[in-house]
Amino acid sequence: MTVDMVIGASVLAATLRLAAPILLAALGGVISERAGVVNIALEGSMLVGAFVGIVAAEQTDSIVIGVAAAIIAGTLLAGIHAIAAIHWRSDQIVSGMALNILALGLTSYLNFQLYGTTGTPADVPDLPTVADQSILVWVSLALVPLTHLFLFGTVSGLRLRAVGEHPRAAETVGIGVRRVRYAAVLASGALAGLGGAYLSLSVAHSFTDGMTAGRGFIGLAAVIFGKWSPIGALVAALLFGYGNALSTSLQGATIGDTRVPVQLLGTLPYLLTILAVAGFVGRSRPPAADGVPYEKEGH
Amino acid sequence: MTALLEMQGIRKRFGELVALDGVDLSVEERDVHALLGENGAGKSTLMNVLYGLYAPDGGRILLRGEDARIGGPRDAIARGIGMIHQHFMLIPPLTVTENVVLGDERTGALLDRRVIRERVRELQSRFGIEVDPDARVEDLPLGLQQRVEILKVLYRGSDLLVFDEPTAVLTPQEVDELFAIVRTLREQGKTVILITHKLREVFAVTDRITVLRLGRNAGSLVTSATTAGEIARLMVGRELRELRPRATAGSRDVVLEVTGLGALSDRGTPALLDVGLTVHAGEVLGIAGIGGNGQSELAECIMGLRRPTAGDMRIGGADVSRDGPRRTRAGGVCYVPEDRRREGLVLAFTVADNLILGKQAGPPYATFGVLDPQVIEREGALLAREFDVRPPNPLAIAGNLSGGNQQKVVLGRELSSSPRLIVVSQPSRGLDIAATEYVHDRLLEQRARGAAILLISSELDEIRALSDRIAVMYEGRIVATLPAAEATEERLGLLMAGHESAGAA
Amino acid sequence: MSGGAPTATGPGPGGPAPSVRQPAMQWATGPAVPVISVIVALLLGAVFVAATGNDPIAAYAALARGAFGTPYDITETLVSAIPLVLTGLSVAVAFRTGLFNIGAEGQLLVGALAAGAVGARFAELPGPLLMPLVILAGILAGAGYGAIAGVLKAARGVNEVITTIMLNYIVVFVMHWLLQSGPMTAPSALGTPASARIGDGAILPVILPNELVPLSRLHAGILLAALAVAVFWFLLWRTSLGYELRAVGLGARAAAQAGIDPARRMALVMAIAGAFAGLAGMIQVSGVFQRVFDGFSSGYGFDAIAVALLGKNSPLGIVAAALLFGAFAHGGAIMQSNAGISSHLVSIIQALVLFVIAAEAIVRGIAGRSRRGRKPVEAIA
Amino acid sequence: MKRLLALPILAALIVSACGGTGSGGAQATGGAGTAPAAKAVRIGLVTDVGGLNDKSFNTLANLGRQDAEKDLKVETKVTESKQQADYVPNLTSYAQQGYDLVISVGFLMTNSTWKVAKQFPNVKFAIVDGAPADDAGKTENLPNVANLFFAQQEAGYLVGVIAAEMAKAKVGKATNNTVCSMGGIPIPPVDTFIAGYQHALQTISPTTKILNGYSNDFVDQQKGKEVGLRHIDQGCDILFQVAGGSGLGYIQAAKEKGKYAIGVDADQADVAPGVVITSALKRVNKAVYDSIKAVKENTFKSGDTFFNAANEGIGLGKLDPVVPASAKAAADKALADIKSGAIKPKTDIAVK
Repeated sequence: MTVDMVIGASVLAATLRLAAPILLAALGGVISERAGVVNIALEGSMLVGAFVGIVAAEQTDSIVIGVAAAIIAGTLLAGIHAIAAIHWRSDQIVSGMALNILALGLTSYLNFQLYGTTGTPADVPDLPTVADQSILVWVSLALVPLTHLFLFGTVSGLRLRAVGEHPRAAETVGIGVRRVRYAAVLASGALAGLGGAYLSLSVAHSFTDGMTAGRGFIGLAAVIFGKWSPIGALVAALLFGYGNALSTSLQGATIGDTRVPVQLLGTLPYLLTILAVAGFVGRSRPPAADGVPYEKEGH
Repeated sequence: MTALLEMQGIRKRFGELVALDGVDLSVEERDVHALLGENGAGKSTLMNVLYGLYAPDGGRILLRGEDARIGGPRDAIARGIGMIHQHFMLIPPLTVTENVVLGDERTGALLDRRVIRERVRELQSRFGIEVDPDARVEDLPLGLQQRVEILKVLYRGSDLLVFDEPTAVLTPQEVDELFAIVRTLREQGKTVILITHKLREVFAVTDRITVLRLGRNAGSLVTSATTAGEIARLMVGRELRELRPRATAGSRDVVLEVTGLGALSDRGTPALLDVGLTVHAGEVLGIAGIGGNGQSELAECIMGLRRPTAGDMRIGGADVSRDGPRRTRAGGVCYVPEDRRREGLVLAFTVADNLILGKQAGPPYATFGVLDPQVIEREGALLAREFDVRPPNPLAIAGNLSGGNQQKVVLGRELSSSPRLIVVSQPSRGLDIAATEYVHDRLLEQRARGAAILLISSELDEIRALSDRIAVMYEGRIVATLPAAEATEERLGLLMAGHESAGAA
Repeated sequence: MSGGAPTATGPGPGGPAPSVRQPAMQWATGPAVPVISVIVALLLGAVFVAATGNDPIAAYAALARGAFGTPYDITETLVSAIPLVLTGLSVAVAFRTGLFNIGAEGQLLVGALAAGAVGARFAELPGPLLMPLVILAGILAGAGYGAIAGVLKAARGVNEVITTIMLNYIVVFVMHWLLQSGPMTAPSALGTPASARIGDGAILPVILPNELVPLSRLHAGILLAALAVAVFWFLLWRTSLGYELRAVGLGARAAAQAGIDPARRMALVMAIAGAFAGLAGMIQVSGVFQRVFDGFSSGYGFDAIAVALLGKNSPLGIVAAALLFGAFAHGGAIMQSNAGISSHLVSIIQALVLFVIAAEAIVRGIAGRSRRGRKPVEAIA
Repeated sequence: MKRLLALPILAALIVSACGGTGSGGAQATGGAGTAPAAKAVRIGLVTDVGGLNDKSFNTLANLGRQDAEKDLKVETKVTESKQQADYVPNLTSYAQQGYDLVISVGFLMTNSTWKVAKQFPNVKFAIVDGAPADDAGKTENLPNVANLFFAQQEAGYLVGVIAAEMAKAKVGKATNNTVCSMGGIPIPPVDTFIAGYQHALQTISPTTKILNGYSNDFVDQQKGKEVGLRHIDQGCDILFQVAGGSGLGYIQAAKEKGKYAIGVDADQADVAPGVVITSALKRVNKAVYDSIKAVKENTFKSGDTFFNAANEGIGLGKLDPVVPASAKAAADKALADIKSGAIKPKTDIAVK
């Protein structure tokens, strides 16, 4: 095991690459949950974003349209969750899970219909890179202070937090609780969709069934780990990305004369997360009305 | 002159329950108007209709003679109606300033904290309302939180301010300060509706009175031309009882002895400092004080729910400082907690299930850990009847009961085991007069039986009505302990506000 | 006291106060909503199927025939439902205590690994000795794994959602190692990563004679599952511990002041939840595979969340929901082979069922009932 | 564009229009609509949990099924297995309905096929990548089961020859004399490819540095790509993947960093033209097609059938123009040597 394997420049670069999609999902989760809606359909939003992004980019030959379409697709799926969670007061977890299954089924089905057995064509346009990282990595990082500023420095952010903490109080000062929640859930879907675009358009340059592979859920864990704050989410996503980077860079490493089994290296990001949460993060308090459907009284 | 506000024939029903059955209300401009009635009379419902939180099923609202449709709080605010809610409508983690401006920030998209802080400061100085604009609301005592509510309403330029039971959580001094604010408001041209069921307050500050009973008008009065007796008859439909004279305390055996007790609050700040007290068998020790001065922590320490950082506690001579709630209760201590809906009851459980909370592990309800549902239901039915829970159905869901009946369930559970020490916190909060009387009777019955009672209440009337001795808490300390006879309202009020010298007088 | 005071309930939000997840009978007393939900979802699914150019009637006929058409198919539906019942109980018991156990998947895998290891290591032991040992291994391993999340929650306040998600992944990789190139890897011609075969005494026998239902795989695990359902019900509604768990779930502060330590109960319930899931893993190994295959679980523990919520965390509801999912699992394959419906469409229909059931409000409208109480989403945080 | 046909379907779904008119939806199972001719030969194909769209042996097997249906006028159906517990019932279902041949795709089904084939001695079975294995895991040849084996190491060897020649001669961008591979997980069907690959490298170009890694995954592209970037960081300029969807990420890493990649199973030249220099073909479609044909023509043979270089069961994919003629010649020679038995590619991996 060498130092380069643990903190080398390539490991750090890999950390950023691996953290970005989780960060985007987590920022979405922060916004949604700060407004009081648990959106576990982030995974689904990512997946439809990844798929639609590829389809749109390939059909129009425009990377901009591809990314935009991914964002819209993620937003639309979140919109269904919003209607269910806010309008129908569905159980937010069941609704989110249903949408995740739906997203997987739908994208896999359409992927098969569109690209059959050949797979995504190779001529999908490229996303620009800056300093050897996809532009979307930098976008995701830039979104951290922006989300922070939005939540804590703007009128809309103030209202959004109010709605997530005490929707009835917000209602009494004339804030449309449902409207704010809709906006927040849609925004979370947009961010997750962008995360999907990053995966398909930047990382993979193609779509494969179920390619988000649970990143939406890891993003949700990052929300809690980061105590519902954008900066906390960044820390969590980076830690997780680092763990993942290690599980690649440490392949072939030995302890004494024994090779570390490659499969066990796969546990690193998850172990690191548990250790960090148990060791440093501990108790975390969600927004008071998180996950609780809001119903106007007397109507 | 037309009235500022006319509500005519307002109807509102919730499923089976008719909450308002054609209620009228007429409020003159620049008046302080009392809206009186027992709990469940429909006062809050009427005001929620006015504020647009409930859509009425019938009737109409006129503002300055014109038909006003109020579809929601936004409409109400736009028409100059402001509401100071009984359960504060504040967002705990936000600052005072943020709470005041929320929903009407007037700063553009970015929140300009400097500008809004200035605006709140101006408002404060104009109406003489003191509170740190940068404090987080969750760190403020209730009295100050109420001021934030008033600032919120004033900030929105309301002309008609509705106060929903504003004094429930205040000390006498705070009540006086509040009324001073109300008078200032009137002088500044505002109109005030004061919802209350406390007659003293009606005479202290109001001009006119509307009394509701069971969702209907029971009478309209001019304050200066009526008497407490008349109002009370209209409210309750009968005469009020006088406070009972107390028998002198019986035995002098010390049941609870607390010395040098210290504890931290949930936030890790000191909540109790060197607290010492004793309660004897057959005695009620009242703990007076403004909420948030360590009373809750004191009760929790005694019950073993909070670990003391210093001092010790003995019950019947045995050291209980390190005991958890299970051991403490096993030693014959029972507890009527402050927040009955969250601490006293599992609202989603049936009455019968609530009646065995804490006793679920042993006979007669369980043998070797297996519950006996028949015994639970039978005992539940007995207790429900004995403690006058209505409906007396042991399978009713506790959350569906009224506040008074919920409290009866708690009392039924706690008092039925003949405890030697009873810790009671805010036992009549939110209850109507009849239910309050019931609770007081039951506590005095226990005292007569020889139980030691530690009564924590921010209602001075209650403290003075029940206690043999009264200790006053202020900022985590007991600043004085007085015999009930010497505890005048003024003296207690001063002590509660931190004027320790009053104790020595 | 002098009577006459009004005892009318306060003017709350009206109607029945917050809907309560009531004991076993809730599903039985209100099956209209879930049943209508399933119907609405199937209609929506039909639109989907038609939109893709297939015949919805043929599709559903194939689904029904696949799931229930022959005694054999019914037994296969049951075989698919068994692990879902048990993992559903796992999720539900945690929900009842106010915790969100996303970790049933991991607990199931650990249980399977333990059962597989014990069943193979002591393969020579006779059944009466080996079977209890294997059952115990599955239950204890699952319980232990669940307890990690519970203890971290109790001792350090760590949100169980994070830990259970992470623990799920960890066991997957450990399983890869154990079965691909680790100590449990079978030196066999199976071609696939797997452990050695468990002893005959560790195999749950098929319970229906071959003459009755030829080829049936319906194994004695269904009895264990039925027993587990009964245990779940008895534990929650007939024991002091169950009472305490429900009290913690519905009112942690009230429970605490009554001397029930919520932290300890939460730690304990995660172990109980893990035990149910671990038993599910053991049953799959002993009843279906006779060894542990790498990646044998297709996400039973995740489907279980839907099963538990669909079944309102009640015993009968969970059984019904698991059967529904089992029918989809087995019938879906027939739907694909016989009606030519893409397997992805099967998942889409399954998603629609879930979604419509979650959106109870609309369905309640159809069922002609008023709905007021808000449904608490428990313990996401 | 044919695939655009599906877009109106998507739109129709979104607006929930009833009675959609989409017509392009039924490719999943070609035979669903055709009326069975009298005594038509019926074939059922059961995939493993990878599903039809795994772009690997399930996809290829399905391709073989579709070709057979077209050419041989047989009736075929397919079932995707959603979980491992479904193998037995999915196979049983076809057997119960009296299908003539039931094909299990993938080594995951060796034991399930054994179980079902024992129950239905009159139904023929074929298993891709394996032989029936009894409950103890011991192979047991059954009279009604054809075992379709592939010599993956031979395919690996052939692409290894190309890589070795290019590394040795520093052709194009392959300047570092370092060659890599990545598997999904370390199991025999994966590792045999890599073993042959490494065998060729060590034989032809002993100085070439060899690296190998695993993505621990068959789906996650990012994980595969990270291994690829790591390998490139360590000097690799030819990257061979045996990792399904995850492997596409490995190829993408090569594409992004201007390196060469080698595909697997199917011909992956189209995935990244100019990057994928060739592919290690494993013609599962041929195996499936051949066994269907055998049933149709009553020449079904149980027991082991090896698909290898000799019978074109494995082979070398399309060569990119960058591959020099000398490398092609070397590969051709290696192919001949393998056929003749002069070269026996190793099945044990040398550099882990």
